[in-house]
Amino acid sequence: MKRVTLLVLLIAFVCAAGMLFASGAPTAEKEAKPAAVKEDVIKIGVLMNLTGPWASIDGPAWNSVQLAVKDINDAGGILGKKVDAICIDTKADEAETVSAAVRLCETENVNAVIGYCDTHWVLTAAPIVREYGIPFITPGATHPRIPERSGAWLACFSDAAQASIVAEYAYKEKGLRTVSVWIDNACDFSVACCAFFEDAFKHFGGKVVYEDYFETDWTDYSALVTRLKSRQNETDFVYVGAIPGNIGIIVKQIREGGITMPIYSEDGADTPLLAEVAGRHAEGVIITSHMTLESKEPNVVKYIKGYNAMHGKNPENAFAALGYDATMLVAEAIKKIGSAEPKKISAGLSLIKELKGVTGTISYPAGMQVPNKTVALLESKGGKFLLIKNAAPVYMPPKEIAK
Amino acid sequence: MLKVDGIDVHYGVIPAVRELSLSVDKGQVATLVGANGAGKTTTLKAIMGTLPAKRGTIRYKGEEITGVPADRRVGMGIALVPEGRQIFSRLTVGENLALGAYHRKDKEAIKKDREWIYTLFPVLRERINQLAGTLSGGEQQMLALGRGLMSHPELLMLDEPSLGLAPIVVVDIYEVIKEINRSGITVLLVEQNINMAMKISSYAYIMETGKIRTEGAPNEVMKRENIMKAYLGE
Amino acid sequence: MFDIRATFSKVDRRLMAVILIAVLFLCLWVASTAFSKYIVFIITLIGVYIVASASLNLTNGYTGLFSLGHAGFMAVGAYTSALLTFPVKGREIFVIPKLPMFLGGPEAAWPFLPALVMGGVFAAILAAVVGLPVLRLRGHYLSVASLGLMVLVTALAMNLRNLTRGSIGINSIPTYTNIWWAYGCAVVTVYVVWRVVNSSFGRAMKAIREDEIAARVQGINPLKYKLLAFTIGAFFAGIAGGLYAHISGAIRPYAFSFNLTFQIVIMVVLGGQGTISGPIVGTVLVTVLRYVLKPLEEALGVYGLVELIYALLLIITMLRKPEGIMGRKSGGPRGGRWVGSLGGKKS
Amino acid sequence: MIVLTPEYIIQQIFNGIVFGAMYALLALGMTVIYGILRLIHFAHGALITVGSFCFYLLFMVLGLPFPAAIVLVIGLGALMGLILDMVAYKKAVGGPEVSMLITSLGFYIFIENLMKLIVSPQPYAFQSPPFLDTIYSMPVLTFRTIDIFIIATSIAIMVFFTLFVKKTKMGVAMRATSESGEAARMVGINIGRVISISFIIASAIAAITGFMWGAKYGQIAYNMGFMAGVKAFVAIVIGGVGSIPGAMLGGFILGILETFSVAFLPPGYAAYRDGIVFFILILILIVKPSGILGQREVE
Repeated sequence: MKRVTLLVLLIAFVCAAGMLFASGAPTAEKEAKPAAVKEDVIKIGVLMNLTGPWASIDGPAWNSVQLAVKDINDAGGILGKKVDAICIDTKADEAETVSAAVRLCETENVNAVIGYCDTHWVLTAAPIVREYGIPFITPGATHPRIPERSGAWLACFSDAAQASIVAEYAYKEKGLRTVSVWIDNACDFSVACCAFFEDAFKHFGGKVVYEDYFETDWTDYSALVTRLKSRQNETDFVYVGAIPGNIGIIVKQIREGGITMPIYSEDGADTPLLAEVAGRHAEGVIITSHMTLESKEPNVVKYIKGYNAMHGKNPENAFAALGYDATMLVAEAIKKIGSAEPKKISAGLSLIKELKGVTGTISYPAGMQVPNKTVALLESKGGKFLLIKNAAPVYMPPKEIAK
Repeated sequence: MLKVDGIDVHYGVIPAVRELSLSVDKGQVATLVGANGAGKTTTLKAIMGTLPAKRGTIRYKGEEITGVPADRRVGMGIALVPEGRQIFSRLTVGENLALGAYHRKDKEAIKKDREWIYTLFPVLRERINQLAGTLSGGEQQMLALGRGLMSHPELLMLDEPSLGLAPIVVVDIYEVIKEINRSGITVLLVEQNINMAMKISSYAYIMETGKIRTEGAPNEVMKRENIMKAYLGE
Repeated sequence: MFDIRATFSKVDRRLMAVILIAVLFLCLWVASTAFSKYIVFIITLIGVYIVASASLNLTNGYTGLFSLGHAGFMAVGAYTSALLTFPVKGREIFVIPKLPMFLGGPEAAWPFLPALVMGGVFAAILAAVVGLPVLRLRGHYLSVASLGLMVLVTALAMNLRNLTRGSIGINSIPTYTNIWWAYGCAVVTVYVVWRVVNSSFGRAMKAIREDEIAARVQGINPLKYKLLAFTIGAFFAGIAGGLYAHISGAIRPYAFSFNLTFQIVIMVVLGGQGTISGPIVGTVLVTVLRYVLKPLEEALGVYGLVELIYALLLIITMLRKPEGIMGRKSGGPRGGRWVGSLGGKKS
Repeated sequence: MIVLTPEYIIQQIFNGIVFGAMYALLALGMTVIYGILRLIHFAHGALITVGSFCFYLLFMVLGLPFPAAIVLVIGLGALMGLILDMVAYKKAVGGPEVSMLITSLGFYIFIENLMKLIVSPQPYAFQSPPFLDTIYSMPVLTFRTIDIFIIATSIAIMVFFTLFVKKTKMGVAMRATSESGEAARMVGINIGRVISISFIIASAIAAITGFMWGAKYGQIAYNMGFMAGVKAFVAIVIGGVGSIPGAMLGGFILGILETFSVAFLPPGYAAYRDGIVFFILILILIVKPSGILGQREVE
């Protein structure tokens, strides 16, 4: 009767697990704090894919949330209350995402949720959080249609803005007329950003020669490089919709394939990996981003120092800084409205004007959940990203372009 | 030379041999006969060590070898020519023979054995570079025998060497078995072809459903068997 | 000792099954009222995965086809049902195509059940069409071909952007799947699998698994039975996909890729292939384990700990009990640990 | 629109061969293990991750000279193989094939997540020694020394390995064991040793492939081995499970197919690459149900 024994053991295991849940997990943490004290804590729930393909983006954002929480608490908390953050790793899985969102709202009693640097996951989690009237702020998901689809707030500018800036710069200031676009087909952000870029570039008068596609997990781009080389006579420059995980490899392979045309990219390319992986080949790559780590602004310097002290390394990419600002947005909203009541935080967010964040000055125009922010145009030089200029877009591609 | 005492052997989860005892004397040709599924092959595998004996002991030249792994038993002088030959069909004839002497280091003696095998089976010399899988059934049996002999055994176990072969080839193979025995190698033979086997052996065991039913000199066993058949109508 | 199985066989098995189901639903009712939404969600999710693993068991466990393409069929079911049920007023914002006339016209959105069934039917049609050439393959060759089918489905989902919105996936799918839908489907799936394997049809399938040539000699047409098993399995995979789409509310092409396929295969093999209870036990274990360990992971700040422990337990279980937790050692040399593949396997 | 100039075609063929060479090396190790254990060794992919990070540590962090680092990487890879063999597979051998497959999947998940905890999920920049990083730009072909290194090394490994299994006693024993483990034991082959040696060789090859991967692409990450493992599995099946030349051929076919499905179709189809590749693979299997060089399986 081995099978029956096993079955009994199994049922016992499941029951035990159920009890553990029912008593409210994580038990240890909760029981340590009496209920009365809990009221004095502002709890921020964080949803990130710390495991899986997005780990290299979401991890730094979570690191920065931790730093922001520490900085806020060191400064005495918000409205006299301490801030606490709990992060659930959703492992790039939809079911995990939904269950984690439910858990944050149901059993963790969070006041606000910060989550994800990629659109799909925001759109998965945010509608659930919205049902509880809890605000959802995404540090780095740049799709402009996120608010209408899920009610989430963006801490970053939208893809439409950054694509317009880079298109204008290439066409007007560099005199580039024809472009080939490399789209990461497996990455929704890249697809959207490239669509905005093409629209903006055409708006300014440029011409898209051809589109080529790759997927995030590729490592060999030689076939695409060879194709680009065979058409370099008709192409002035290439726009690559890459994320931190592959921008370095792509730039390296383009240059090693003997192609010298300018390479442009977006905020996904804002990572030290570009210079580290591509080395000398990274020289002159132009990208748009949220900030530059070379900035001498005191708050940026302080942020980098703090990050280094806490995690033993410099911020990995732009999404790290956005994680910090997203947390600061929550804090500011609570301060503005004078309450940590979840439903009121949303109202507080809409009051935010001219908040000086690490990634620039943030204000939400009336009725908008995408902030007005300047876009930083950067150039990779000597292993660093140097600021060309901060600019606001003159032309905004219609957000309907992106699916 | 070989003494098996009360072994139980399982094949997968099925018990195939129960409390089996037998012994083979030096220089003998002993035969183990029985119907399909009686457990003959399992017995040989247990002696070889490719199947473990769950109970009982196996002694070889006075030494207990029950727990010794198969590959070390080869070095002690036990060889098995398995049922269905099991030559390495994707290897050449030469490689098959060389593998027979896998554990041996004495180059000169290996060469001598190889020459001896070529005189026993001249056809193998002709086919030395051919893939073993392309040989005819009879040639494959010769190769299997040759591979077994290459390990320089003192006890050679043959599992149904006549299986699936033309009668004329069977006669040849049996001539060789006799020849091998004459050169001083003890032989334990498993056969369904009782008549052939009884002719060359000096002792016989009859197996039935995992047990020894009867044993003795071949003539007597045959006689008893005939009586039993008459009685039981088998 | 009290022998449960002996008692089982005395009582009418059908009655027993009815009682079991009644008890199950009673437990579910208690759970759905007593526990928080979070736990209810996990219980529901387990039900969805049971539909997937029980149906995979039909092909992998009972018919001996080691298919790795299950996630592909789930994708078909998920996309079909999601597109059919998507509310009309949301289609504008989410850029989801309106339904063509023969599916009800632009002003229509399907109710859940017909959409779910439609997803299953589409998956089954795909399985039948692809199965005809592919099921002639055996062993690993079939595994790779079915894996290829899954990659093809993913590639299509990624690129037919006007239909599927590509890599961004479809979000805000109405979350119809609740505990009753999930376990209703699970009970139907397990019942169908049970009926199939205990019919003459199932005996033919098992004969093919044990020895295809011998089965053919007995007049069984292996392709026919393989195709039927594959198609039924795919149908329920489509249902599982539909349930998944409507519980998570969001799908994307990569959700139905290597991870999901391997996860479901692991559930089936861990529980024990070719048994009714195996996939259920495997599914419950794997899912519960993940969620039980999560708070530990967060408390220690070691993200990835769940996977480490999970992998470790998986390895240990497979080494100790290679036939799976509920699996029975098969007789004969092939299932035996000692001889097994190192033994007389000829290839 | 595609411009089919001779240079374009030559360059694309070259791209495919370099890419395929690495798949071929991985598939080689995997097929050896499969032949002997009937085990689809998914964790093989994890060994290229381990190999590349070992080289990173030895060469870039500790600053060892290149030859020493390479030798150590090969040694560590071999050691990893031995450890895997000892802790796990010795016990798994002989179980049903699926449970061995799940075991190896379990090992993959374990190693990947352990790597993630050790090195963090961030990708690492991988600097190859300068002499492997020189670009040669010719009218017909643009390549780097690493490309030549990859082709030369993989051909050398394949030749050596073929000679090893053909000419040495251990190699012949390996082939014999892969045909029938039981018969191999009957002729006195110590199967445990054969298995260990296959693991050592296969893992050493995987480790050096990890170095090549890093040197060619310049970036390594904790999860780089998964797709490589899956692709190696696909390659050995296409070539014919258990066949050593088949695995190498399968690897090259896969690499070339991946390149060609991008190169010789209009740009928009690049997004379908994996779909196209697998579609062609299914077609190959339908025409040759036992892989290109595989024997028909007899049940």
